[in-house]
Formats: sequence, C-alpha cells, structure tokens
Amino acid sequence: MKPERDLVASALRDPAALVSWTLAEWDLLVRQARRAQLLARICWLMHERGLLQQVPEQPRAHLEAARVVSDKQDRAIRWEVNRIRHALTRVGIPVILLKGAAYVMAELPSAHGRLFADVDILVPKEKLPEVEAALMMHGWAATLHDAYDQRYYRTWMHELPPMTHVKRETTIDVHHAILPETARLHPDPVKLRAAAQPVPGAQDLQVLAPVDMILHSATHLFSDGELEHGLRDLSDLDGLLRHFSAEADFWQHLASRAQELDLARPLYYALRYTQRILTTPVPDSAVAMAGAGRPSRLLEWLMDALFLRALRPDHASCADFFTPAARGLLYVRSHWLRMPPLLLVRHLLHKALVSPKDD
Amino acid sequence: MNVSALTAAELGRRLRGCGLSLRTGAFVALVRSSVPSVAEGIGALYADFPLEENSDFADFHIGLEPPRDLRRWIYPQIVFDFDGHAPFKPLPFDQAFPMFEWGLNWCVSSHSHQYLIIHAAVMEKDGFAVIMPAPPGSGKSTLCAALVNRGWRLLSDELALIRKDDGQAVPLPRPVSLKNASIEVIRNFEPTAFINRECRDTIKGTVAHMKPPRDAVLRAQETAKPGWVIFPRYRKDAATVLQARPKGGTLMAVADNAFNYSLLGTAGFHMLADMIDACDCYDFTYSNLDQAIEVFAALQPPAP
Amino acid sequence: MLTTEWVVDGDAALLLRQWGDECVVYNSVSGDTHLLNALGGVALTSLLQAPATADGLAQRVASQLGFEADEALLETIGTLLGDFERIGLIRQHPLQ
Amino acid sequence: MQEKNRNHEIGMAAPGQLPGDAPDSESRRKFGKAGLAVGSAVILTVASRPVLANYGAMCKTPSGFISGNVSQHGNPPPSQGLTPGYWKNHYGTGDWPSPYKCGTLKGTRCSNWDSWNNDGTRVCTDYTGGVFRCKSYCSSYATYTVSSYSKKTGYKTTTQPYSLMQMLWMGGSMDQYEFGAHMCAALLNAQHGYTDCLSVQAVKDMWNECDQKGYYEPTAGVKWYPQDCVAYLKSTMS
Repeated sequence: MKPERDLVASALRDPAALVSWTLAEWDLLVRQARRAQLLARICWLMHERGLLQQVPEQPRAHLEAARVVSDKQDRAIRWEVNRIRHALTRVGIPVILLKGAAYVMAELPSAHGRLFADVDILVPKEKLPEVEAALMMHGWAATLHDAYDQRYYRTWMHELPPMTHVKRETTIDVHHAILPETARLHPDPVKLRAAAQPVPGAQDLQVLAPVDMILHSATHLFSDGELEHGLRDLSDLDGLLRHFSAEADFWQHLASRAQELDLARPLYYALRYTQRILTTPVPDSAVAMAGAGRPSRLLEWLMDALFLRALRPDHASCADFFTPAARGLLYVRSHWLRMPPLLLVRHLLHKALVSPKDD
Repeated sequence: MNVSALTAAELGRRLRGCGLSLRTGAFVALVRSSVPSVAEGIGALYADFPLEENSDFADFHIGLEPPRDLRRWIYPQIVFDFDGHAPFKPLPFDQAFPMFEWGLNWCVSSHSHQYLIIHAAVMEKDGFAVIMPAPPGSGKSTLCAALVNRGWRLLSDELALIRKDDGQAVPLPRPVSLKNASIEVIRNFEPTAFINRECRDTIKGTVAHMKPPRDAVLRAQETAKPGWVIFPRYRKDAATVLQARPKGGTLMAVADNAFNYSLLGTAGFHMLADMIDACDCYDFTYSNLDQAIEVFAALQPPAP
Repeated sequence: MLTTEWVVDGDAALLLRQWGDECVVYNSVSGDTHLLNALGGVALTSLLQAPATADGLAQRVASQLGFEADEALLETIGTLLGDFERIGLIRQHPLQ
Repeated sequence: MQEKNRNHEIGMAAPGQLPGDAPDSESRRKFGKAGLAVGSAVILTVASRPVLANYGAMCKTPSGFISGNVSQHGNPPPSQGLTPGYWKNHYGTGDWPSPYKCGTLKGTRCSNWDSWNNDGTRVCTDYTGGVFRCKSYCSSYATYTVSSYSKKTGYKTTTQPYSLMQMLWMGGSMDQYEFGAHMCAALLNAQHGYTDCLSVQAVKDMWNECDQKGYYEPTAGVKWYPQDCVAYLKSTMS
C-alpha cells in the first residue's frame, strides 16, 4: 500500500493542525475534500474553532465558497421540509425525517457543512398510497418511467420510486423501512417509528431516536454499494457518536438496540471504522458490547481491505492498485446483501442487457 | 515570468508534463494537455499572462485530452477533465481550445461563491465599470471587443465578479469570445487586434477568440466600482438608442442572468440591490459600432 | 363576509427595496425574488405595518393613494392577497 | 406586531419615494383607476434555483452552460403545463397540438362556450375523434340541445356534441370545479409534451375513471373526486 494520502481524514481528525499545513498540502486537501463533499464541513470545523482566518487566502476562498453552497442547501432543506409537511397535512401522520434532513431539523452537528441530494422520510407501509397521492397532489411526480424500475421498486425495495417536484426539482425518497424486504437483515420499522422523537417546536415532525439514527446511518453506509461519499457518511456517524455519547448509558443502549433491531453487524463496522479512520472516541467497553456483530477473522480482514480503501475520498491521489477492485466488490456485495441470489442474477441481467444507463 | 517567455517547445513540454500554472485575474489554473491546438491557443492568446512560478496551490486543475476509448480512431474527441472527473460530454477534437475557454469559465462560475457572478461583459474607464449582462445573440461580446479596442479596459467578456465585502468588480481578463459574423466585424473594425484561428461547427457556430489588450492583463489586480448596468441589443440597421430603464426591473433581469444569485441568499440580494442602486441602468440598441463607441464615451459617472 | 385577517408570514423574513413605484421583495425562506407593481408595494408595506382584512387593506390603500375604496379596488385587492399567499409572503389568520 | 416585523428590513432608494408615503401628483396620475385592474401585483418572479437536486451534477455541454440559458444551468426545464386560460385563448393555426382541433368561432369575439361552433375535437368518445368517456358521472359533458323553430315544423330540438373548446369556455355550473377545463388543458399539455409526469393516456384514464366511479384512484384506496383532480392538475401547470 502507498503511504496514507487521505488528507481529508487527517483534517477531520485534527482540524486545529491545519493552520500549519503548507500550501501544497492545502492544494491536495481542497481537491480531495471537494470530491468527498467535505469541503464545507472542513470550513465549518475551522470556523467553529475560530481558525478560519488563519487558513491561507487561496484555499480559504474555496472553503468559504463551499460553505455558501451548504448554507443554501440548509435553507433549501428547511423550505422543502416545510412544503412536505404542508403536503402531508391531510394524511394525518407524523413525518419522520431520515438522514441529512433529520440532522438539519434536529439541529445536530452532523448537519454542519453537509451537502444533500434529497430528502428521505419514513412512513408506515400501509400509508404509502395515501402519502404518494398527497405528494402527487402537491407537485411531486415519479421520475422513473421505465416499467421495470417502477415494478422493481414497488415489489422489492423499502421505498417508493423516487419522486421529484416539478417546480423545485427536489427529490423525495419515501421509505417504509430502512432496508429492502429481501435483505439479509430485518430491522423492524414499527420499532423505529415507535421510538421516534418530535423535533422541538413541530409536533408533526419527527426524527429517529438517537441510537436508531446512528444504527440507520451505519446500516445505510455499510450496506451501500456506492461509496463515493462514504467518508462524508462516516463523518456524519462520527459526529452523531460524539454528540450523543454524552448521554448516560449511551453505549450500552446502542449495543442492545442493535441486537434488538438485527443490526449488530453494521454497528460493529461503524465503531470499527469511525475509530480507525476518524479516531472517534469509542471506549473499549463499547467495542466489547458491540462484539456480537463482529465477523469472522477472515471476513474482518477482507472488509478492512475493502472499506479502508472505499472510505477514502474518490480522488486519484487516494487510490492504490486495489481501489477500483475494492469499490467494485462492495458494489456487488451491496446487491448480494439486498436480495436473494436468483433475484440478484435476474436484476443484474436486466440492468446489463435491457436498460443500459443512458450516459 | 509571462507565457511569452516560453518557447513553443517549452510551452508544449510544460503542458504535457507537470502542467502550466496560468494566472487569470484572481485565479490560478494548472493546465495539462498534449493537444497541439491548446498549446497553440494559449501561446498566442495568453502571451502576456503571468505564470505562477513556485506556487504550490492552484484553484483549478484542468486537463484536455482525447478520451481513451476506441472511438478515438474513428471520430477523435476531446474531454475536459476537472481534477479527475469530466463535467461535460466530449466535443470534437478540433474544438479543444474553445472547450478550454468554456471549461475554465465553468470552473470559475461554479466554484467562486466569494463573488456574486453575473453572466456579463465588464469594462472599466476612469475607475467605473460598465456591466453588460445579456443573453446570447445580443451582441454583447462584439460590443465588448470593440470597446476594449477604444479606450475601455477589459475586465471580462463573460463573467462579472462582484466582490462581497465592497461591491467592487474584480477583473478576470481572458480572451474575448467572438461568434460567427462578429469575427469578421471585429477584424474589420480593428485590424491590429489578434484573433485566433476560427473553429467551425461548434454548438455556438463558428467561434474565435480575440487576444485581450496587454494593458488589461497587466492591470488584472485593479478592481473597479460598478457605475452602469447596460443591456445591449444588436439589431440590424437600428438607430443608436440609449434609454434609461427602471431599477426594479433591472434587478430582476440581472438576477436572472446571475450564476449564483440564488445561492448567496440574503447576501446576494443585498449585493445586487446595492449595486443596482449605485448604477445608472440603461437599455442600449445599436447597429453601428462607431456610434456605440461615442455613446459609451459620453457616459457620465452616476451621481453619488 | 370577511372573517379572516391577512398577516405577513412570521417565518418569511422579507427584504424590500423600493425605487419609485417599483418594489422588489426577497423572501429569504423560499429564496424567491418578486417584482411588485406600485399597488403591490403599497399593500405589502401596509401589511408589514399591521395585519388587515381585505376590506381594511383596501381602505388603507385607498386613503394612502387618495381615491375611493370601491368595488373594483376591493376586487383587485382580493386577487392581490391571493397572489401574495400563493408565493408565501402572507398567510390568513382567522379573526376572533 | 412589532415583534413580527423585526425580521423585515425595508430599504429604499430615497426618502419620500416609498409608496407608503403620501404620493406625489405624478404617481397619483400613474395610479389612475384604470391602471389598478391591469395584471397581477406580482409582475415578475425570479425563483430560487434548485440546489438540492444534483448540485454539481454535470451539464451536457460546456458552451450550453456558459452561454446558453444560464437560468437553467444546462438542466432540462422542469415539466410544467399551461393553464386552461392559456389554451382557451390560443386558437390560432398550430396553437393546439395535433390531432386536437380547437374549431371555429361563430362570430369574431368569444365570451362564453356558445361563441364557438362545435366543429373542433369532440369531448365524448361516442362521436368520431372524441376523447373522453361520458356515460355516467361525466355525461353532462357529452351533448347539448339546440331548439329551433320554423313555421313548417314548429319547435324542434336537436342534440349536439360539445367540443373541447366549448368545454374550456363552459365555466360556472356547467363545469363544476372547472373539472372539464382542467382535464382539457392537461390533455393538450400532455399531447404537447409539456408534462413529463402526465401522459395523454394518464389524462384519459383519470377522466374515464371519474366517469365510471365518480372518483379517480391515483394509488390503491385513495379517492380523488373531481375537485381533487383539479387541484392535482393545477400542480402540473405553471
């Protein structure tokens, strides 16, 4: 392996040290962080520590420009959530926000300098038709016109086909579970919904309970096949763990909830890789408690080889000879985890033969 | 050291090797390319531009190379590479130089939100800048090319950069892009101006670039205070008319022609409104360049 | 019967600039910028000062501009309030 | 109220120019009553540009980005249809997308549905070229009766099929919730390709289901009555 060149992880681990970085290091950091969608977060970390003005002028301009985009996205998310609540008033269920939108509305540190692609919400499965109709009524429309894709989503996935707003061009993913029905793991969405907590000042708006939020983030990251922004997601996890671990019995609660929701394995990975890559302060006792999710030695060795590569910024300077293979294997793995073998073969064949990507 | 200090061979070697650190206004672009037309274009049009020697930081890492696929043997193409990723579809190989220009504009307009960026030509005289936003086909670049050959200093023919803290227009002098008939118009209007080889059949038709006046390049760090917002419109045989336009409507039109007005939020609104407030705003219809020059020469700085 | 009062939406932080008869308003919540005509400018400034029913607003606007609050003005104000609500500048708030 | 106003900031070009102040004679002149009725108070809107959807997503051509339509940043325009008001006032050659025909005016002005001959595309599928099923709930959109009197035959009534254009102009109690007008506009939008999310077949399905059951089922178990359909169709129109 080449020497460690993931400057973004170094920057996230120790932002204060950035003030003594050379311009050449900044040059590479800005490029890697832009690719990893973490430029704005680094800006925030420096700002928070009162160190932004000590960053040399040229890289500082890029940090601040990225911050402009993430600030705008923060406002746009709030407006989008406002519109979603408005659209779903008549359905009469609380809207549970997931991932980025939840971090923003719950004012969590993981929202700082974060970039978004869409808004994700969780609703009861039996309410899906009503929710979909209500969203259609307010300007959201299905974007997948391919009948196979539509059927694939509706039959096998844990969410509706993505819907895009015709005027604002924003996308919403409506989930009824956090993993597909066909997946190897089966976290019960009823338990997640039951433990959800209201956002201060908005009765009809909820976010997952802290431990569930962490488990969802971990599940998403470690069963996903496309990890271009994996480091960003790992940094979210780092932020959540640091923020919530101040609560009493947090680690105990996290480990037992993981068992209860059938998510011990993703939790194990989350603790392992946040610790390894971002030096997140996870006590040994917590690692021991999450030990139930530990894979075999061989599998752990393999996962280290894959994730420690794929969780770097997707930039040439962070790649070694095995990086493309690692990303490719994780892509295949994500499908493997998501559906039974026969369905997987059928799906991949269809994707390869019938609907080649349009680019 | 300027680009002109390099021999053609040395320029080509740098572009093929570790890259050419080119400074344009507030930005440094590190350009790599093995394509001869890119080296030729940079050598001819960027001759007066400074090179950033010994600089470890570049704002934009740019490459222009043919894609590595089988098509290159049948239908050669060119890809604009932005630090390892291709933001655009490939173009035909002989459009490499225009693609460099367009790509560099994209780099600035989508990453430099320390400025309010308006799609407009900007020229300066006596410390005041005229900002000419306009949709394509309005004759903005032609008028800009003519004015900068008649005493106005070129700040940019495409991107007005308005600085956040003081509302000053920041120069980004670069070659002026000319299209179709306007190439010939400017050749006739100012025979001493250097205009490079024409590139036909691009999406915008035939395009060529005019070398920016040396003075504009040397004074690239000198900002100017926005004094006028003028919407030009070329109309065949039209009389030369400069007509005041209402400020509210002007704000809306400039906002619509800005790249990042919406991104900047309240700051963007304040910047734009302050700028409009301080400027005299006009619609300008013309067909005759000499008359246009006279009208612009007679512009008075706005009342404070 | 007019039973609702119109208020400028408390969430919508509005920035206004006025040049003569023109009024430009920026809604920092939606991020949209609107150019209002003279009547729109007068009506919005008036609503910023205090909420009003459609009737009341017509009265205020008419007295400011120095003409009668007749049927035609009331109708125009009604449309204007609908437009303002649609773009998220104001909202209805039931009168006690 | 003071509290609420804190968020709002008012800037002005110069004191005395604020429209809220007593107007000078010039602006009063401009304010003539005639001026009041013209157009919307919101003259123009520059909408916030999408930043969530594919920020940094790549546009197709660099020149399209830099010199093309800056407003769209190279993305395809969002699909938005036109309103019934547009379609009923645009009846020139080529205004309506083929195969739909708007038909001809009886006179030179149109003020209501009866200003039109019914020689355009028919509403009801019972007639050649007709579009929508009008057997049950929507039967009132199928035909109207014309009475004529002559000395020879006395009073005589004939049944005439409505055209799409006549339906657009119905309004009032003839077209409750403007259901017919909006369905027609949606049909023309879809045929013109203005609405990606709504195909011609989807528009016909919506109408035909309403005709059969009195409501449309967009998703399992959800019922959209005609007024709901109208609300939905409005969201597809700009």
